Amino acid sequence: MRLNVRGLRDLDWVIVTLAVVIAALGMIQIYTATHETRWYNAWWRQAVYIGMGIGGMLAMSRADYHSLIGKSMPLFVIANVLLVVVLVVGTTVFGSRRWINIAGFHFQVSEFAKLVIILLVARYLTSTKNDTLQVRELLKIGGLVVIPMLLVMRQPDLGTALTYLPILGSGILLAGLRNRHLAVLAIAAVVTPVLAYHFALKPYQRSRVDSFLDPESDPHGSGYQVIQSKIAVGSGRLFGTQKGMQTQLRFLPVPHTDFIFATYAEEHGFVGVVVILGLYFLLIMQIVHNAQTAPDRAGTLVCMGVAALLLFHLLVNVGMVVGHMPITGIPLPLMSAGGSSTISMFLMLGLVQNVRLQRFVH
Amino acid sequence: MEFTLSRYRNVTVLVLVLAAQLFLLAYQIKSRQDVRSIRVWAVTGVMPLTRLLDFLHDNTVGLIKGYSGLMEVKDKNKDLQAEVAKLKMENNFLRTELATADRAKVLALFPSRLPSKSIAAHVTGRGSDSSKVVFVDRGSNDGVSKNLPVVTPDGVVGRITGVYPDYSQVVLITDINFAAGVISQKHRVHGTLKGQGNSVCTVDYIRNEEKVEVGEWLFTSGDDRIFPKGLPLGQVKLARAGKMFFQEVQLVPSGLQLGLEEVLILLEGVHQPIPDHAPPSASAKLLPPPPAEGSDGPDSARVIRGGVATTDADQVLDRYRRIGAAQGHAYGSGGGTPNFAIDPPPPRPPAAPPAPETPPQ
Amino acid sequence: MPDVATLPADQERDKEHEVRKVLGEDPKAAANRIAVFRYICVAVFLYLLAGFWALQIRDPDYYAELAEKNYIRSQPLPAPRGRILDRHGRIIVDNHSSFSLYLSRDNLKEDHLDAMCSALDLDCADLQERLRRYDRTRAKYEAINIKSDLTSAELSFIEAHGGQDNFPEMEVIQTFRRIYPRGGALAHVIGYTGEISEGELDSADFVRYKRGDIIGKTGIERQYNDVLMGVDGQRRVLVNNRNKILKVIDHKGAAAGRDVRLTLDLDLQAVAELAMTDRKGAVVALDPRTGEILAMVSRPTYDPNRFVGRIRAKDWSEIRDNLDYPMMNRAIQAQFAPGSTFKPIIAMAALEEGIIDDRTTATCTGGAMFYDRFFKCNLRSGHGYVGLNRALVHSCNIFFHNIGMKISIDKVAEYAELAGLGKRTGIDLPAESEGTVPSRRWKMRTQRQRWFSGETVSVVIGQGALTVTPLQLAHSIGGLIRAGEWHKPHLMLDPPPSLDPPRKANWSPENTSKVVNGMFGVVNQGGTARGAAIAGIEFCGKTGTAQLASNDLIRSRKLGLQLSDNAWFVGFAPRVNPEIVVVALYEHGEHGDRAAPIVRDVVKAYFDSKHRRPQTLIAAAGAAR
Amino acid sequence: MALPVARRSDLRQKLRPFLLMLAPVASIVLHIKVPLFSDYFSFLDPPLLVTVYFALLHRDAVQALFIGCAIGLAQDALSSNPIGQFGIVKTLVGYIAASASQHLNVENMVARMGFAFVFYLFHQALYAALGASLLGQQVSLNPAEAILFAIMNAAVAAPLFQLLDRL
Repeated sequence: MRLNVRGLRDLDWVIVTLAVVIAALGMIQIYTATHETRWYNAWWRQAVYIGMGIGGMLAMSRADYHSLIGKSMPLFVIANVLLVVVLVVGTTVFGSRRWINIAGFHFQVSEFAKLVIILLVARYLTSTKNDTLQVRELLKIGGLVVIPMLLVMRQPDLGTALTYLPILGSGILLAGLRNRHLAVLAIAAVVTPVLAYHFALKPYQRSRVDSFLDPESDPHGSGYQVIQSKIAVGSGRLFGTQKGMQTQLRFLPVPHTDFIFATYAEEHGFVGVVVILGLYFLLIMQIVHNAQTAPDRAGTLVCMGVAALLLFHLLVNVGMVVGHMPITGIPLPLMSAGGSSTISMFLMLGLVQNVRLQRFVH
Repeated sequence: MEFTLSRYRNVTVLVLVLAAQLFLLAYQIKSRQDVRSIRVWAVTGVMPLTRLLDFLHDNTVGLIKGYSGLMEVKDKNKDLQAEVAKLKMENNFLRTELATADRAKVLALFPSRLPSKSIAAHVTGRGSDSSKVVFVDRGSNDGVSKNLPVVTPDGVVGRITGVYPDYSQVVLITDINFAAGVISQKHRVHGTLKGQGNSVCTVDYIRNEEKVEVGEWLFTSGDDRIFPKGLPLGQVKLARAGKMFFQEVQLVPSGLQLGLEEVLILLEGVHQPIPDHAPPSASAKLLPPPPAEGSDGPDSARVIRGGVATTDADQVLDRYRRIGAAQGHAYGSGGGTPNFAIDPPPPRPPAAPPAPETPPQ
Repeated sequence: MPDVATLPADQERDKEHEVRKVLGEDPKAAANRIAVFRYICVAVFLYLLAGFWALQIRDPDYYAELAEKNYIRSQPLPAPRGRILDRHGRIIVDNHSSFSLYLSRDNLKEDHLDAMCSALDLDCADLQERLRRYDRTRAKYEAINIKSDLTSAELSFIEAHGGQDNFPEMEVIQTFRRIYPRGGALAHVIGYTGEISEGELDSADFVRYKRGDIIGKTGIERQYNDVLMGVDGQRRVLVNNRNKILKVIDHKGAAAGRDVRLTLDLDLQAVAELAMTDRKGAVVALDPRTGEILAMVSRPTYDPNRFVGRIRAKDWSEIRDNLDYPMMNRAIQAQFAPGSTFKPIIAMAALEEGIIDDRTTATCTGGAMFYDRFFKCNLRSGHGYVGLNRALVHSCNIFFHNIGMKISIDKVAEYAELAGLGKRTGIDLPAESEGTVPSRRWKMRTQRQRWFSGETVSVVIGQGALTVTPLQLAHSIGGLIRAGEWHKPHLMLDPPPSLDPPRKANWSPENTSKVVNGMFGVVNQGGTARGAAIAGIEFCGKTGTAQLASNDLIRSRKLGLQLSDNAWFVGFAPRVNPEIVVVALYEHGEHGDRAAPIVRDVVKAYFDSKHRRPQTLIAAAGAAR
Repeated sequence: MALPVARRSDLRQKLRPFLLMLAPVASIVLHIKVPLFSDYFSFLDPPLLVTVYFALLHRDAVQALFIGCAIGLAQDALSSNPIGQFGIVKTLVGYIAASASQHLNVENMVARMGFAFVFYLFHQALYAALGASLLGQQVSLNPAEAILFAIMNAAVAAPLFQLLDRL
């Protein structure tokens, strides 16, 4: 090991602090949101996950990301095999197979696959020759990322599958792209959703999109969650409400996972929202800062991948809470209850720490 | 240790300052509370400086005229101007009364209606946004309170909406938040004037069957309990039948036509003295209701008020009543056979007021 | 996670070298691309914050209201009820616009109430009590009506003080108010409107309506409520916390109710109204050829204008406790013995059954014994030697008592019921009475007694258990004079009602003309109503004087006017192919000839206005449209 | 990521407290007073011009945004709207103008007029957008009028900036 005690001191404590504060706020929110419901012990389990996550982060910071990138291809193969396994023997919850049960823990492979994809993208895009990506390289990396996406979509879990895209996107952004290719991609970005809507989406996914486009059209069906979420947020007003806790939460299905931010916004109001979004913003900015000061291009790619992933999660989850985004069922990193997403997020932050610590190696 | 915040000091400060102001805005909207302290500072800080500009303006004008340097004369002049303004107003008031009612009655009424107390004020500045708001140099120290009428001899200017120690904010008659009760000069038609945000005001709630003429003067009616009765508002510019029962009436406010410089704030209402008991709301003032319509003279008896509208049935009934009266026929009793085929004599005015045409729907 | 140390170090270093080299080529390009990401990041966060601003700051009320499990503030756009017109299109009932003040409670400041109350002449304690009550029962965002029918002065006050700096909780809503004819004219036919009651909400007639709707309570207003009532519109608006409308979410215009044209003729109606002034009773005029009601008056009356809006408790108790029952529509609800006006029907029955013919006579000496009881005739000196015609003209009871000796009560009942008595005529008005036609079955059912033949002798002169409503009488005589062809009486002209074909009895025209001629004589040949003759018009009729109690009883108990006889008159014109039948009931009018001038005036008005019609029609049509 | 700032050897970098205090107040006084003498001048927006002037002169974004903020809040206080609308807009104007001035030559008369022109439009648009989005105000923008007023303000800006330079 090249890293020693010095490493601890050189950790990016801003990231650690921000992540822990956000996670702690999330845990408190889980407690109040599930208080006196059947998920009443979720906060305690979340505390355990956070502890495990922090441990994982420290462990990850000690590895060398270069060696991880070097092993990214075998890891990628393993991840895809596991995703296939999930489809075969996974636990079904809410009509989708996402988890495999290992020693009593529900393990969501698709969450950890993000980590692998970050490494894979970093690996492929560091080895490009030119300042801009060639079509062949683009197709190659794109094709690779599409494999786990399709597997995850089969579960079906469109939201998580989509989170792989920003990783790829940030990589492509960093690697550079010709205008011509950019235009093609832009057209694809517009056309694909339309085609997907008509041919690839399952009816429940289609109705989610429908309800996103017009939530009031079906207030008791798919639009229900959007409306209830908006009501919860709106009744938070400037400083939040305590009364709402009793009245509104029961209208929100699973208030402690995907809609944790709605309950937070209700309870803490606009002020609380600004505070926590500020924390996330600083976290992302700090990760980007690490990307900029990374010792090499691979480090930059890893950090940017994490930042892009985090940003995408925020955009989709928080956007969903205020009705700006369709309900895709992706969690809010660090806040939503859930072992896999919490731990994998901390592991990714560990990767960022790793990149940072590599600066001091030479 | 490097940190994003310290590296991007400028952006951070910008974001903080913007966020602080957003919160300020949010607080005001949410709690419907005004941040009065900021306004008080700004008004008391800025408004005195406008005097400086006035001073410069007056002095330059004074130099051209051969500035005498006698401050007393100037003060005296100012007092006299206020007096002239007041007299002009009274004159105006009297003229309108004379135009409609008989002389003796007006003379008897006049003393009790005379504006008992007013205070001259100088317009020091207008609002900094596009709304129709001005500031005047009299405030709570001079006895000004919210909702007091602001007038010039030519007409109503506006109403006090914000009071600071030495200055007040006046919402002008043309502002969209302004409304006042009006009465027409010729037919004593009541309505409600509303500002439109531009140079004309509209008058609402005048029924299609009521008579308003273009060019006619409108006055405050006192119904709004803010403006005393009888202040000129302006001349009717347009009056035409509207779709749903009510006319479209537009008015050019007379109080603003000559530009704003000196105004009068009416500290006490004119149609009655201030009541002994304290006003119900600490900041707002409510005038007592204006005297009953009956005192307006014979004209008012002919005005048909809402609520006594009639239908054809009443007219037919009335027609047969007149036929009966004309032929000396008692309905349902014996005697000669009546002839209903002839038209009855027209009604005599005092006995039966003419029923209005039922408004078409 | 795989262990890092397992990788050979040199391989690792090669890779490291490679990647560093690539990045080193153009650090500036990478920096610029990272900057792009930063901007994206800022944009995303601003986008999210904007979402929260919109929900939590800009229009939180919207969501607070939704949070109370309710909707956005909705402003009712009341639909005007249809007008009610007479047959020539003249307006009987109209609307005029009125304004109501609503108080929105979610931004109400308690200390504003005093000032508002004093300015608007409201009872402040009462208002506060109402607010407290509403706070318990209604959602907070729901505005409550605190004053209706605002005067011009009140509107001025509200508008002038409605700004943000005064009392922004005040809200003015335009509504429509019914205008009914003054002085209670037509009140019973037209009825009045009011807020739907709990009982009505449960009834089948009003399933379409909801709490707070204004519905017709009686008369035409109730009968044709579905036609008259429009569909209220609604404007749902998003208002900010300053009560300012931010956005109109949807705007559904009100659909005005349909106008209703009645068969009533205001000319006749006016004359009938005037003729009944200061009298108790009813007048019904109808066209026997169609069953169209031309006039319908009931007295005493009430002013429906007092029911518009909220009726004062004092007014209501005054009307309710009045022993003269001003709310009762006597034309269809008063059930009295018809007296001699029943005689034409008996005459018709006797003729058709062959009990009497032209040769049948009786000798009237002012009274006679029937079934051990002395019956007086109306003329104490007696009518002498009378046939059918003279019996009708002078209303001789003895002649008819003789018929009563020969005819069975069930025959009487058969003819009376054929003529439309003893059952509802089916007029399009609510709460019509049935009247009574006695028969053996009827007596057994109601009194568990068998019929005494002596009672028939009373029934044939329209006394005894027999009761009719004025409308029934007009209907039955109207059919009789058309040789037994009864059209269902109705008030609706347009929209055209669906009418059953007339009921027919196929009586012989000869018999009919005998009765009609008798009735012609009543007016024109020195009969009981000779004062009511109209020059140039063949006006026919029959008087009736109905006892409310036995004359002996009156004399012995010295009862006052309240038991004095009811005066009836049923008249029609012209003699051949009659166009109009009028019945007047003049309660306590003492004698039938007191009711005759009422009918005379109405009939005269009918013919006078018929000749005037061409001009008035044009004028009326011009005024109505 | 801050780019290296090419500081010019300009003598006007130094702050003059007296001007800094006086000019904003004077601008506001002019803004609320001059239209009273004649409505013709109501298009003038001296507070905005002064904000832009200070931003261009000092090139320090933080300072400029605070000046803009102060002027804006004062304007808000004298309006009938909630406080903060002008403040936010002027803060942004100050910041952006100062940031832009670091890259451009701001001594040039034409450039200054250009700045005044652009920022007037920016100010109007942002003010309307803020009013519409945050306060739910009804906005009626007349582009032709706005451009005309922007030109007139730019025309006034040139001599005004010269005057302020000399003070």
